[in-house]
Amino acid sequence: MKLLEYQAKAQLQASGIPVPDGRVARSAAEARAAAETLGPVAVKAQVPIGGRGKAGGIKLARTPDEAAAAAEAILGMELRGYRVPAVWCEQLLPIAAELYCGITVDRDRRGLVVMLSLAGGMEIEEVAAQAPERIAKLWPDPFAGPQPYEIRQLVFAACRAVPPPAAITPARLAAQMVPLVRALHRLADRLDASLCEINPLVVTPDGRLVAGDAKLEVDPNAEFRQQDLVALAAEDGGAATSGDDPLEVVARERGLTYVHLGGEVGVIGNGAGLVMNTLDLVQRSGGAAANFLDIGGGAKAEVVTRALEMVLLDPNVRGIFLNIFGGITRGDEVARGVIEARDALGLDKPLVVRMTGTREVEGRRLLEAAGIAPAASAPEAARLIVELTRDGRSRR
Amino acid sequence: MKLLEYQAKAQLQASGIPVPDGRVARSAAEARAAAETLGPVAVKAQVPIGGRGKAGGIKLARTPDEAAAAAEAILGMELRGYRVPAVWCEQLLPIAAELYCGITVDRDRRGLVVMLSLAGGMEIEEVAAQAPERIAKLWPDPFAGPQPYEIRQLVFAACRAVPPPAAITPARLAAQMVPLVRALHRLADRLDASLCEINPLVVTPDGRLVAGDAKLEVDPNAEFRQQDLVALAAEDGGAATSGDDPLEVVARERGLTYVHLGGEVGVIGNGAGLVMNTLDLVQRSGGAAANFLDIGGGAKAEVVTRALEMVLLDPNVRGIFLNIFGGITRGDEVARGVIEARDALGLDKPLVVRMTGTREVEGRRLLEAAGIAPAASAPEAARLIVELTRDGRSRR
Amino acid sequence: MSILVDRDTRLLVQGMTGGEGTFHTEQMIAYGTTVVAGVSPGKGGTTHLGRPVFDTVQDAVAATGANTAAVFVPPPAAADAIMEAAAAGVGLVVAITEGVPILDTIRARAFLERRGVRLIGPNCPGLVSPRHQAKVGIIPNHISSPGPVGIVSRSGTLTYEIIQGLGRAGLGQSSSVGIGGDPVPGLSFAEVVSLFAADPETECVVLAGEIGGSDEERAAELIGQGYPKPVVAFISGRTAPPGKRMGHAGAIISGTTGTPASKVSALTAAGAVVADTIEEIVELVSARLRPRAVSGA
Amino acid sequence: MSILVDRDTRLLVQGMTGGEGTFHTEQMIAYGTTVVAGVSPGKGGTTHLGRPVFDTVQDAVAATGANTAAVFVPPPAAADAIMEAAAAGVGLVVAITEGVPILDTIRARAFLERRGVRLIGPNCPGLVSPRHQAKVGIIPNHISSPGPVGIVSRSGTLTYEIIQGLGRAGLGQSSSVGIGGDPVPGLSFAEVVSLFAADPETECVVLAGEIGGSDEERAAELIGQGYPKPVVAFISGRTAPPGKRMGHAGAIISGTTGTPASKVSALTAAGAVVADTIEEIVELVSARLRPRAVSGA
Repeated sequence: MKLLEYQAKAQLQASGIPVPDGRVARSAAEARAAAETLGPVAVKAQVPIGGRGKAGGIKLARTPDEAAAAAEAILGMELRGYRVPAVWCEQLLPIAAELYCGITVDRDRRGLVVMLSLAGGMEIEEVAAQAPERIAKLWPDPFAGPQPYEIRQLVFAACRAVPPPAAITPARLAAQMVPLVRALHRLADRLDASLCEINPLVVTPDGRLVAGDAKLEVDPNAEFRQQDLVALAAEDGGAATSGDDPLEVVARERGLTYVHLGGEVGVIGNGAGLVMNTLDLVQRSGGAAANFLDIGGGAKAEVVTRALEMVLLDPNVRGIFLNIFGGITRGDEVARGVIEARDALGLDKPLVVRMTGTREVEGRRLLEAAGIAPAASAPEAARLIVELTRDGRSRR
Repeated sequence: MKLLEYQAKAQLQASGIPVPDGRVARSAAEARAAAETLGPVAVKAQVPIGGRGKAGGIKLARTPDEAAAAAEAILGMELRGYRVPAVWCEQLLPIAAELYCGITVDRDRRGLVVMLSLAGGMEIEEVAAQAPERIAKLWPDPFAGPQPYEIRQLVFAACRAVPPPAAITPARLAAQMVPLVRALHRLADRLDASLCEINPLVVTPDGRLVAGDAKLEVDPNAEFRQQDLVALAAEDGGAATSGDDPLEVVARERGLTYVHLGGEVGVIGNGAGLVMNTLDLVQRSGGAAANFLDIGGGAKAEVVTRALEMVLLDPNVRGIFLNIFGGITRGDEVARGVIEARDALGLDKPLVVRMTGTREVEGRRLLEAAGIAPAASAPEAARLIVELTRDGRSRR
Repeated sequence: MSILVDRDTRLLVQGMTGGEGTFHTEQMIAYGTTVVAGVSPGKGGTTHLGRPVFDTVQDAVAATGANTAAVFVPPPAAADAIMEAAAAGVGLVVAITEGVPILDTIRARAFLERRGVRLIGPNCPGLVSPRHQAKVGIIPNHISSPGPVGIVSRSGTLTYEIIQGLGRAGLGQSSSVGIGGDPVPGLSFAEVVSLFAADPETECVVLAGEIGGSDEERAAELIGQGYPKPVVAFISGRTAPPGKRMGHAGAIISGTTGTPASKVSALTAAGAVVADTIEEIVELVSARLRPRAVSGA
Repeated sequence: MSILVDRDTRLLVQGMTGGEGTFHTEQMIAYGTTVVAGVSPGKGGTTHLGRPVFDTVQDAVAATGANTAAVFVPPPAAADAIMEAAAAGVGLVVAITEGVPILDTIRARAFLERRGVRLIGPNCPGLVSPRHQAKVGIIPNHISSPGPVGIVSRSGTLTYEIIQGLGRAGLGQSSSVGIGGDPVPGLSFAEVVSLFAADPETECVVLAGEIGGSDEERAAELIGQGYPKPVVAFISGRTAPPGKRMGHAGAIISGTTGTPASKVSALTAAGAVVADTIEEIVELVSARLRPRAVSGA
């Protein structure tokens, strides 16, 4: 779950991190009013993607009229699939330098990593690829969080890698970064953020730090205890998700782990590894998967029903491959879901079920009793569903 | 620095710990108004001492008239030296049982300790002395804080030591204690509390936990970063300190570590150990110390001046023993302070200075040049000041 | 003696009285695992599935000498349960729970590492050592059989596929370990591969990885330093859509690792053979265990 | 070789460029301590008192091989400085700073304990080993002399008194250690007493305690288990007013320990002699070091 810039900046500000003064506007009139209060502003499209400036989603406005015109142009435009529901009108910052500061999960180090580079701004990814030594890193203790001395070490290391601008000394940078990084880390911790990023972190000509942009992504596993953020992300008409694939939006609302791929074989399985492998099998058999849908471990009959319904929403789907290897998921439960869904939905497309593992015998018995013959193996099932969807015949 | 009950309860409530509904009243009229809103109330004197009930500082009031009368009786009364500036009118709680829950510093274990006993209430100190095994303890990791499983262990241990009342099962108690203890620990951590105590922690007949009373003491070393609390404690006309010895109140305002003892020899020294030993020396020589005053390490001339001024505020003081062993404190600085103070104050009482350690030679030279002969040793100085104050002769 | 569980394993099950806990504890008992206790706060003193239930892991360990814990508690309490087990003195914690917040896992993992306690999972199927009739987790009972193949896999269901595929070819397993699919797992590929190196029961290792992260690359580094046993690897998700990018930070951290190509080339360079399908895994393992039969075919 | 500091001590001073830091670093250099570096964030690359100054302890250790740190930074940053030194790899941190919040000290202490780094202080005068001309802290230079007495004390100024008293009687010290007056100190009486037990330079130990806490009682437990050297103890504050009570919790925690009587009786029972005055400390130490002279007197 991603927050929009203005939402993320509100979180930063509440944590004591300086952000530019700004207002959200959902119409040209609101943008004009904002500029009347704020003076010259940047009008920024509120969509959860990077590179908005290059894509035309950020315009500078010196007057209220210009702000209204910029909002008029940006609101409703589509940026990489996202329709812009709102703009953030923000006071222009005098910029002496752009730094990068981010906290994210470092899988290799099994913890959060704090990154700081004096070569921030748009090109940080290139810096990361070409000259990773220009980015200083800190891996805080997961209980203690980053200590002031660690942050000072980070800052002095970053200043050795890239000399600081004239506007700020390393000592002054360190003095400001200590509370900033601690606040950012507390924020990540409190909000279960898997990403908390300020880029650029602007150094003003008088040596202050201000968050020029902000990204905040919340761990989906933690949504149960981040209901405020879930509600926030849903505000603005679900702004953060409105540009996604419509099928994926529906899937998310239904609580399903679904990725739309565009082929004709609907794929459902339990476990990400197994579903990915199922996609591989379909491709090897000459087919193209319509989607990835993982019903996870321990799925009940009702989840299987919802999964089948979901896959069938895709009009391109010509048949479904259900691949279940029961561990925590039980064959009988899955079978019940399949039968219920088929009956309820009046399923008229080919369905190939491959089922093995826990309660396999009970599950197969149920399926067979309901007239659905399970396939002998996953590769065989893949060959079968590709064959069935290629010529359009129904298996029933 | 101690907070009053109503201040501590406000902190608990802000942390999500249930407290009874209540109002502060500083007049009978305010107490009446509170009772009109709250119904039957307990009217509780707001002074930072325990055992207020036994001392007559808590009265129950069934009607607004009774509340007004109770406030009338309690406001302004003196409880163990504290004049009551305000009462806390609090809705009466139905009580099934009284528990004890407190967090404080355990010097032996070098960290905070969380204590829980199902034998809470007024007699907890007796329980501690007679049957300490009835109090369950938890020593949380100083970085991680108490974990839910540790709190459950604490609760189940406490329930083994003292069977829980019928109103609550161990499991239900654990479910409520996990967030309560975590909140209390976070509060202690955030407020630099050396004591955070709920006694009684009331179990209502329907099995809820409510803080019946609350104590919160703040580490004086942390006041520099707890300015909000310092301001809070000073509210209510400095309610938390108004009952103290007037000389001690003045000393605190002047930033001095001073304890009034009542004898005739003013004692000033650097370092608590040395000052305590100086008190011992004065007693051994047959005198009685007027006070304990530790000017601490690295004291400057100006602090010495303030210390001398402070000691002389006590009309019983007949002479002063200044005992300095310089480490971080320098003899020349102390000597300058002594001379300045003597001249500024027109000191006409005996002053015995014993000075050795860092910059001893320079300090002695300054003192001698100003006509103050330093004593050869601390025991000699003690004998001398006792002799001088006994017969009232001035050394000058 | 096996790598992690065997006849000396004395298992306690956290969340045993819940639905999943009950079902899988029955399965583990049926498989032969020595299950000595359940832990459910508030149910201390009762009995479930013929085993005593305790309020805390501390109590369970004190009363039963449990040395291994299986965690079936729901995500909000899972990390706490993991730490509780470690603090109570068990040597191995197997966390089955799926959906644990990553910051919880990070803390629990660090907590266990400091105490020298091993963690498998979370979001994992657990492990089974068929010769020792010891299973901790949810790998279906009927698919495993004793034999010389050590399996380590990120994916639960793929683990089952591989076990079943090997079984159909008459190849049993020394131990099968599902390390879990979360970004931050407990035991890593490299750690389990190390255990297999020293395990006399294991003659050939199957490593089943996935796109994302660089744990497979780390295991490849280890294997490249002269691993004593043949390794057959498999990377799933080769045709899967690239995962959502985690802002700039994801790119900065992951660099060029994490792609299927990166993993396959690292493993190949290290001397592992990489299979394209599960069927191929079985063929390659067979060839390595019976080189004469294959070269003579 | 001494107990904690000697000619191999390579000291860095945190906060060296401040007023107190400058004064006492000069004193330590004058005493003969090998001061190799100062640390002041933002002053890296400069020189102070002829020593290089670094931005971080990490840099200072890397450049100078410092193995001991003295902390003179103000209270708000003191605990962080202590942890910084420990994380950078020094083996001993001596924190002079007075007024450190107790929760800060608790965390810093735990941090150092986990890393096996020794902490003395905070709110302490430090320590001096005269034979080795090694001093870390603020004990005045001119009062100490080499000899057989090991001193450990909570109070800075009382430490000086005892050193001076012994010195006037011609008795020098092996090491004098002020462990600090805060409720939660780094090294305890018992730990320093243990070090003295193993120190061939120490023939007699002076333990100078205070009212409050039960560290003296803990040391008595150790001494009671067969301590190899005579111990002369002293408890100050016997006529001091009882400290302010910390609510119920203070009473619950302290029980009956902490009073002068408790300390004196524990130490006496353990075989230590307890002096009533500093003069008596000197007499008792003399008697123990020259038993014949006393018995013949």
